[in-house]
Amino acid sequence: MALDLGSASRKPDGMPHDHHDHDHPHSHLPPDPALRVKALETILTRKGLIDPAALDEIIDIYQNRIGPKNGAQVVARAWADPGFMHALTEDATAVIAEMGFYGRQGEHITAVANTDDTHNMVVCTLCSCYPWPLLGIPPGWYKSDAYRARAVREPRKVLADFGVSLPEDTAVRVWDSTAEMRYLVIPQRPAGTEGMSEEDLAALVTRDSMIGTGLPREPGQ
Amino acid sequence: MALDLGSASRKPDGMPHDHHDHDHPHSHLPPDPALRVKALETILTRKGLIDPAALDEIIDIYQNRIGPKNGAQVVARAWADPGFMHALTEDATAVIAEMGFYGRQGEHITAVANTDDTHNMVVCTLCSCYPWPLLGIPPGWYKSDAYRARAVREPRKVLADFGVSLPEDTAVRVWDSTAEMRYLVIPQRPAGTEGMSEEDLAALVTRDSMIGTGLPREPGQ
Amino acid sequence: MTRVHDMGGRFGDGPVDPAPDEPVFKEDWHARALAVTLAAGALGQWNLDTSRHARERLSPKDYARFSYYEKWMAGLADLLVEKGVLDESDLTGQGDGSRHPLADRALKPDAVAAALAKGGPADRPSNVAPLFVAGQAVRTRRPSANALVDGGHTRLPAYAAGARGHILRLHGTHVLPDTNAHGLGEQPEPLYAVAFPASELWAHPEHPRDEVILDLWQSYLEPA
Amino acid sequence: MTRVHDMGGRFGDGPVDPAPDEPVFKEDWHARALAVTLAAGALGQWNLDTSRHARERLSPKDYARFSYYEKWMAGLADLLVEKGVLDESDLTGQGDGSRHPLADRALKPDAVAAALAKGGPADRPSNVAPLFVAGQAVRTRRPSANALVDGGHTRLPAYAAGARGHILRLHGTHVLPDTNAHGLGEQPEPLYAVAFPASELWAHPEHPRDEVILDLWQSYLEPA
Repeated sequence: MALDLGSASRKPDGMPHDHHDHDHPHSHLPPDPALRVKALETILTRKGLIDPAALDEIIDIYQNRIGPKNGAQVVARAWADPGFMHALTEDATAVIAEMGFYGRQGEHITAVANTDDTHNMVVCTLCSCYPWPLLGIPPGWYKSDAYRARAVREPRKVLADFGVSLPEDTAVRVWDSTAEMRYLVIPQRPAGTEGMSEEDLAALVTRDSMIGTGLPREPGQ
Repeated sequence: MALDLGSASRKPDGMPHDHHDHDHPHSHLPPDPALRVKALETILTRKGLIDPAALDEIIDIYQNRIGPKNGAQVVARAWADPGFMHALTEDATAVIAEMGFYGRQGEHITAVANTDDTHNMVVCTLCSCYPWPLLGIPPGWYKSDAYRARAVREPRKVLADFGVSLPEDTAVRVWDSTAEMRYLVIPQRPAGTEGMSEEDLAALVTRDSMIGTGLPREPGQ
Repeated sequence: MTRVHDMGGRFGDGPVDPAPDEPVFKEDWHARALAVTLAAGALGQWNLDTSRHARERLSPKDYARFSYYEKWMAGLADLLVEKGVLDESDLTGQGDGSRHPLADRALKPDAVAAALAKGGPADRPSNVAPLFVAGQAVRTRRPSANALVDGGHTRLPAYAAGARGHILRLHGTHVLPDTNAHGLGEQPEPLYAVAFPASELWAHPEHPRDEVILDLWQSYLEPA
Repeated sequence: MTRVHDMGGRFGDGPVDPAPDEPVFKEDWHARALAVTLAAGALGQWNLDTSRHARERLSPKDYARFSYYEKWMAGLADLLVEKGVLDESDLTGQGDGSRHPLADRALKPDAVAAALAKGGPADRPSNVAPLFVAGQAVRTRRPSANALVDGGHTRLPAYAAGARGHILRLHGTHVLPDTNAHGLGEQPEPLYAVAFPASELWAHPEHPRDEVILDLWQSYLEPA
């Protein structure tokens, strides 16, 4: 049986009361989402707790500097170099860090390679965990209730929403990101890409193909 | 293992598609609840499918004729007559029907009597099933998310919301009405009611005491 | 859980408001909503299990934001269209208002009291023999789900899926909601009251002797 | 389920919209919401598990109606008050605007890139020895719940509670969210990838060889 600290009578740090909507502190903020953010930013800025220029910097990083191009470089190298592919599936965190991709929401990475036998797909049913240093900020659909609810139960029907259909004898492995391990799907290398450079290969690697809801582009597509 | 009719590929009668909010037919009705009801009533009336006078009659019955006074008569008789109490706990449906209480949402009744040892409490976590012929239309709180969610897990905390506290050595039995059986709680007869008439006893029986979220009134209270 | 209506045991809902002086119908439209639903049900185009499922399969966002009778109204509108009684143009006010073929079945005022008093009992003769006796240990199936229809109606709450309890009593043989909600027949089978220790259902039960009793169909259960 | 965020396997949510041309931040306020949250987190008054729990314990109605970044904003406002960084008068605009004692810790623009690149690894040395080896059959605890704090944070989804799977690999020893979210320490313990056949989780699996893999802490598991 599980340890019980007598939680019914104590209130550990950070333990919530369960309140009605209107009892939560957030209900004091303006209801309009944009005004709500603005209000919070203003309050925190006035007190010196946040610096608007730091916010600009955070946004610039995730808007312009960190995104699926990072992950695509990893996949392209794995396609081009069997030794790298092997090292990647053994200890992705280390080899990806060597490529310079590491940081918040990407401290622990596992790479899972698709085969004819098995297709991999990544979700976070409990929130929206995602490998930020490799893929950037998760797209809206990844954070949607529909994806979180359905991906684990009916991955093929979800793939159909993306226009993807798998061969009948391909099994699906859905990775639910319940801890701090982040998953990168290595899609299968498209046919007709023999001899292509890593850079050209990387251009075929779509964001969705690294989540498992898409397939890479065909060359010339 | 359970029988499988191959549901993935067939669509039995009445099986839903799961749609976005806006794809449900109801989204064509006015958003305001009162206007929504009015619209539906008007459409159905114009086509002769419902008769507004029949609606008035339904409302009159549940507003004025069927309510907790019915259940209170049953409880009072059980308090006054040990033979009736015995018969009631053996086959409530039959003896309650003999008193004239039967009908929609009360076709199958089980009476559960509180003792010093055990307090009974009724909920329907999946919708809001309730013994209509005995207690009328369920109160708002019975239909609330908070009651449905919490009554099974923390009945004492819910009782505290009603100002009720139980002796420490009294166990709680929560009856979740998951089928067509409806439950009537027979509260303990209050002290100091010896020799009172059934009618006077019935006046002590509150609606909530027959759901298990309240206790009967004390005489003179 | 199968759907968002299956909320037993959920955290976060805040206090219950006993509102002791609340009238039977807090708003006039509550009364009309109840009456319209009952009168439309009397047309005989669906059963109680179907109408419960119609409310359950509102989108999670709608289910969460709608009040009780709003769920009833939305479920009713969806059912009326799904069963072909109305079409969507009727709901937008563009339908024709001529007499409906089902109008002969409309509930008349003088038939209301008798219809409500008659009710709709759910016990039926069945050739399914009871497998369990009072006192016997059973385990519920896991996950809680309709075994026949993916996402279909079922009455095993998720909080009790895979839980061990014991048979308290046999209620007789009752219509199976899992089939009846979907036009797959009444398929009556034994229905039991099953008692579960609170400690089997919750990580932090309030009292060592607390129990939760559920009414469960035989096909939801296996010997434990 | 413990809370409404635990939606894996739920029915009724409709199609996924792949929206292929959506920008990184669909609205300007999405970008600001993300940045405010990260910058406020840098004050060091809570950890990631605490902030996840702050979003999870929004009321079910709020959780259902709020968009993603609205949940972030609401969770952040609640945390700021709960941790005493702000008080409610600040949120209503009646607070004083003088420099805050924590202002020295404010994230500076030139420290942003390094802070994001540094991240916050969750692996820690632990004196809890691994009990399971790859290939071993395990069963998850049921119900899914925080064993220490009633209604507390946990990372075992309800859909996998009480399910039988097998150990795929050991990830090392990681901070336990169930304690870390509540100021009860990091209590690192072995974390495993555990594979479950889809048929163990769903009544109607799509394919006989489908699997769902979850990362689960040792205390969530027992030998099966």
